[in-house]
Amino acid sequence: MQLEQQLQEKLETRDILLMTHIVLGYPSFEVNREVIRQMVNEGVDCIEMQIPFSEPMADGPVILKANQDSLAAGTTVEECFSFGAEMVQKHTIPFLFMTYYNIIFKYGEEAFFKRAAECGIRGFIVPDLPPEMGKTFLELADRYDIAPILIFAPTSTDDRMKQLSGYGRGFIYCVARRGVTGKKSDFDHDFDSYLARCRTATELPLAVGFGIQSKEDIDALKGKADMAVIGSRTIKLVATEGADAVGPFIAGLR
Amino acid sequence: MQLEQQLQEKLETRDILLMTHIVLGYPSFEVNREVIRQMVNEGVDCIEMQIPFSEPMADGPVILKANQDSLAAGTTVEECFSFGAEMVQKHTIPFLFMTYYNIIFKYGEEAFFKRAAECGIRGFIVPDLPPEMGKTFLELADRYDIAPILIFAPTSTDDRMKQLSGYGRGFIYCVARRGVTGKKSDFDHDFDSYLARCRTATELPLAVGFGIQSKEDIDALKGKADMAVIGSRTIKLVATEGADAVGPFIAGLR
Amino acid sequence: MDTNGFFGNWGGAYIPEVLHQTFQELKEEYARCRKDPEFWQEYLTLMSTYSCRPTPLTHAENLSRHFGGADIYIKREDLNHTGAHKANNVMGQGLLVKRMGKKRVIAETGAGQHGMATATMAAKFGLDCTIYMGEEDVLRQRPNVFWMEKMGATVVPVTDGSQTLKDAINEAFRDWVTNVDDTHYVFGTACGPAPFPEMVSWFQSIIGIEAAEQIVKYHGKMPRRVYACVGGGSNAMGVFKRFLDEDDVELVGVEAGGHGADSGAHAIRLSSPDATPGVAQGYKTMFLQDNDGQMKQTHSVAAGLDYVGVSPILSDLWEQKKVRFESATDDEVMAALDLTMKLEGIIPALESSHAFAGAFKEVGKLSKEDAIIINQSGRGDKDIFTIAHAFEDPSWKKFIIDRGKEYSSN
Amino acid sequence: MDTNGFFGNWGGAYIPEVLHQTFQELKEEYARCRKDPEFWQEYLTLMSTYSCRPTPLTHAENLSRHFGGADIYIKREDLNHTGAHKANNVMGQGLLVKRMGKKRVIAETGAGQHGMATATMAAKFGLDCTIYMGEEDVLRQRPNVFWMEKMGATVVPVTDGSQTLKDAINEAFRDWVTNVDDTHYVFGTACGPAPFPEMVSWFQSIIGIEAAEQIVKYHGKMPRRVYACVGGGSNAMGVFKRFLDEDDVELVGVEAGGHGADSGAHAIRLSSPDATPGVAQGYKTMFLQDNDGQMKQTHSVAAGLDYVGVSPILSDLWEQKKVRFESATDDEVMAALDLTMKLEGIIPALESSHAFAGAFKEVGKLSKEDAIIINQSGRGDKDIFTIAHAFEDPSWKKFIIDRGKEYSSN
Ligand SMILES: Cc1ncc(COP(=O)(O)O)c(C=O)c1O
Ligand SMILES: Cc1ncc(COP(=O)(O)O)c(C=O)c1O
Repeated sequence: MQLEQQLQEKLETRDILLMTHIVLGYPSFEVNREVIRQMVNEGVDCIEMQIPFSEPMADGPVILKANQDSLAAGTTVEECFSFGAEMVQKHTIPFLFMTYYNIIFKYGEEAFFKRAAECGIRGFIVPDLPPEMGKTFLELADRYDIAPILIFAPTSTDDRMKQLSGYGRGFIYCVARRGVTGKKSDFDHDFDSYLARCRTATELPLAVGFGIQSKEDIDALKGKADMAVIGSRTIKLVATEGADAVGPFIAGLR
Repeated sequence: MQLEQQLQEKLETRDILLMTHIVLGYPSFEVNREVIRQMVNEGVDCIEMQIPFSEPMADGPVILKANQDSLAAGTTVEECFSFGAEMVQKHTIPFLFMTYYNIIFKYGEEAFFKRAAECGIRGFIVPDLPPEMGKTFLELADRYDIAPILIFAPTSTDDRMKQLSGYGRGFIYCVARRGVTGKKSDFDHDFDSYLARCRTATELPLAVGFGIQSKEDIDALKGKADMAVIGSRTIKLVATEGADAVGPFIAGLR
Repeated sequence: MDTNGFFGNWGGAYIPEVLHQTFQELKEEYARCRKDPEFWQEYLTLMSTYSCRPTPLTHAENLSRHFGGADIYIKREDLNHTGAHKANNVMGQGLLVKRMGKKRVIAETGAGQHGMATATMAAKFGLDCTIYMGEEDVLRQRPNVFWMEKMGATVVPVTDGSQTLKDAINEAFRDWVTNVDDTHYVFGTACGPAPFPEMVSWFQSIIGIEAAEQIVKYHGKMPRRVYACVGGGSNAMGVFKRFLDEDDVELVGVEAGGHGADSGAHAIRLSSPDATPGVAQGYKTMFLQDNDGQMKQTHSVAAGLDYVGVSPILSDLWEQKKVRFESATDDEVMAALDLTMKLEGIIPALESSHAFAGAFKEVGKLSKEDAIIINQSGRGDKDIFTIAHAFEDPSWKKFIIDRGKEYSSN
Repeated sequence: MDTNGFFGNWGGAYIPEVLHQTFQELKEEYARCRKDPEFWQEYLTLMSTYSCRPTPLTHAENLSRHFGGADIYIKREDLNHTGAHKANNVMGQGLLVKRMGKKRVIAETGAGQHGMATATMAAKFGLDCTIYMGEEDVLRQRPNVFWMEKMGATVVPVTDGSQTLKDAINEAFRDWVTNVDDTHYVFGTACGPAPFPEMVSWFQSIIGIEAAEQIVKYHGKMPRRVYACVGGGSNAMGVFKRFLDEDDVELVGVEAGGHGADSGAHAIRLSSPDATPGVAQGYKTMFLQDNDGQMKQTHSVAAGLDYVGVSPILSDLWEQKKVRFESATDDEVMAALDLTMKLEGIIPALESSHAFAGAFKEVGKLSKEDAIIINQSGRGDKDIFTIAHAFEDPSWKKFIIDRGKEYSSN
């Protein structure tokens, strides 16, 4: 089943979906495993697993550090694939890979898609790959049936959103604000009109990410977006309070 | 009696004269007094007393330091005059002032000559005052009957020496070599031909200074020059061994 | 550059969506400027009244005699205001910023020269300014940091990753995506997403345009070779561009050999097999990376060459064999610097000294009838802490120790 | 200059007899050069290929707006090779030395800029080189000392007297009288025995010649005023000379006010009653001396202005009221420097900052129709230790302390 369809089905029973973000190998695959277990248990609908990169240009301090620590601990792309395959086996929700384009490019684009498809990965989020740079990437996504998740930003014009939507599959990742991951966003009037613009531009489900930290934030998105993305918040939580804090935190979000 | 005449008379009984150099107020006028007493006792023929100046451009380290220390101890031009007058009173040999032109200029040229004449000073050595710069100086020297001692250097051409000689009175100060006071000179073949050039250029007695340190040096000058000038050597002696070392040292020179 | 910003297989613009619109505007403004002869005229006027353009081409007679080969000419970018070729690019982008109406500029810097130049431009144009600089480079180039701050810029030491140029670039991008509306990122070299590689090269091309005219005037004909150091590649592109279509001129880029090509501690992207194609910092080029695509640590005594990537335009010219690439080790560079100071009274920056070292290895073999140009991208004053350190100058050390004690005690 | 080297009541050549002959030769060679148009042409070629002449005249739009009076133009001697106007004089004397066939040069230096320039010239012309520098200035200008040594010069710290410029001059003279046959003393400013004041001013006059042409080009007419700092007076003479006969141009020399005109700790020779006529260091001028004619201690934050005497030509122009003299205190100078960095992205040397400070006090009162020229004699990079110290920059201090500890521990 395609990612979009899967999410749409879930949306029939839930007013908003939850996607969470983990950085593979940080603090360890062991902990990743436990964190994912708790997330799935508490009803997370989708998980993006970041393959760490040495130059995470679009990430803020928390995820940047997670990338660096994971690499310093020796995380390889191969390990990320194995772990991804294991998670797909173990859990029924869709898993995505988030990473920077060089990881894919260096592996070999087609080889990367092939391997990810074998692992059962349902989508890719690549923040530094605009569609203009991703001709072969988008073809391969189609061929291997892995959803290329495109990104809308508050700076995207209506035309640009339409254009992006044309390339996207699965859902659109709406960046809540200018900036990098991790900082709180204001879900104010400007934000609402931005989301309205997003909605007009695409038929795909809308995921909203960057700075979502609490039940209130998520409640504020209901009716306007289809999925809330929790990124840095849980990564920080694991770092400060351990994996066991994740379950209760997720439970409290809905 | 004029300085030249006085020296010529002495030369009738001595094969070479001795002139010594002291820096006024260094290490103190007290010590100057004692040093001069010993010098006169041991038969020095002429003494140049340097009025210290803050910028003794033509002096080497020993005399430079003596100038600075004397000034640091508070020596004034007025004290130098009083001391000069006292020495002239006390001793029969001729006393000269050696200083840089600014001391004279700042005091007022004519006032300076007048005061020096009152003190009984017989000549001035001013190393930074070439005759071209000393028109009024030379006139005043004539008027106050104070000998302007001009200087020959190894770099002076024959013509230049003749020209200088025309302005000089008392004697000519032949700088033994290039350089500043204090360092040893070589009294070699080149030096001999230099002295021969000096002799040809002037009728005035020739004093040789810069780097004369021992009886041998002085012996080497006999028959070639009329007066040997001992400068830094005794100043250093006083500094290291005290005033009492001066008498024996001078005694050993002839 | 094709419409997607590629030069052959290299370049492009791999940028987050947040920046898409601002890049559109930048590309349009840049295209307008390129078409507008008045813009270039305004640029020339600025560079000849605020900086010292045309910079001289100096005939290095003593070095030429010393090596006994071709005549050595030095293009004197060190005499630019702020002491390096970086000013050419920055002042050009400054004019662009004025046209775009942005109120704030940010920049990355390695050697500090680009930061200096940007802080200077910001002061002159009345813009807010933040400079990102790897913590290691802050230490290597302390004097530049001091001056940037005195000119009103905020200097942010970057403590991520290798704490050098690439990390400063990442951090500058993070600032840019956050403050994209009022901020322009003054990219410092011919790298990064399109249109930066081409735009920076365009501003820098003034070097080669002048040099070509000057060498013909002094030497009577085109040079046999042109040497430039290659960090990101902007001074190299700047001096090479004009000569690219001259058949008998060989262009030589000299990379940072660090402790040696086999040591793993270097920044050689094109003249050794250590680098492979990759995409990072917004563009595709040859990067020093591992098999997973993670960037490696690089090393050079010259902060401005201590970088994992290289201009996509140079990767293209390398692939087309239109530019030859060589490297010089830290030691060779210090020796070349020493010789140049002693024989010519000229103090090249450590970066520029790579070009000298590269040229010195070859110039003796060329004919006396020929001439070479070495691009002196900057002056070495900024490197005093590194150079005095490298030469282990005892009186310098004593001076620093004494000053340090003085500061500690009050 | 009359045949004895006097300008009105000032100047002359009060030199030891040992130097007489060498001064004859120098005067003759100088006279030949002045008559020989090829010499000046050779000089211009050297300055435009080795240094960066003509140096720009920069319109300081932000400073002009800030003060709201006349338009401020800055003559950019800081962009000369080695960073100051000193290069003009030194390169000129270098050509003279070549003609005279001497093999060794010596020089005094205060700020270190003249020493830098001389060491540079010596490297380029293949001459031996010894630089005398007051011990206090060695400390104030440590980076310059390092570079001089690297260019092959011997730097001799002078520990006599006040350990500043005047003492370095004395020591250089001591060297000269010793090594007169093969050595030329490259006097660094428009002072000393004739023909130095005139000769140095001649070489420096290139500044004003260029500036006059440039201001007419940019501003459409002559400036209302021209400002220069005055140490020995060479940069001032350099920029003033061309304007001396222009009726409506007022020339203003700014001296070092140190802790204030009444403090006794300054170097004001002409714009306060503290100085009196005197003869020292080979020439007659206004000196800061006591009643006995002993030179006083002077003080300035700028090593290059910390001097007891002043060009005899300037004393003459002062007496004739053709140049007005003012002073600026250390504090006013630091403030002017700060403002210039922030508003224009330009870092004047501490010496030059005196000219800025002097101009800033007055420019607001002039008409907007008018323009002034400030001569920026040099760049402030060399002053980093003094400036960072004066601004009490905490991160600079920390940096120095850390480096000092590192050096102490091995
Ligand atoms: C003086 C100097 N030269 C060269 C470089 C290297 O940059 P690029 O290769 O872009 O010229 C730098 C960079 O900071 C520099 O400061
Ligand atoms: C930059 C600079 N300006 C000015 C001066 C003062 O000298 P002058 O008055 O001869 O120009 C110096 C002397 O060292 C200097 O270095």
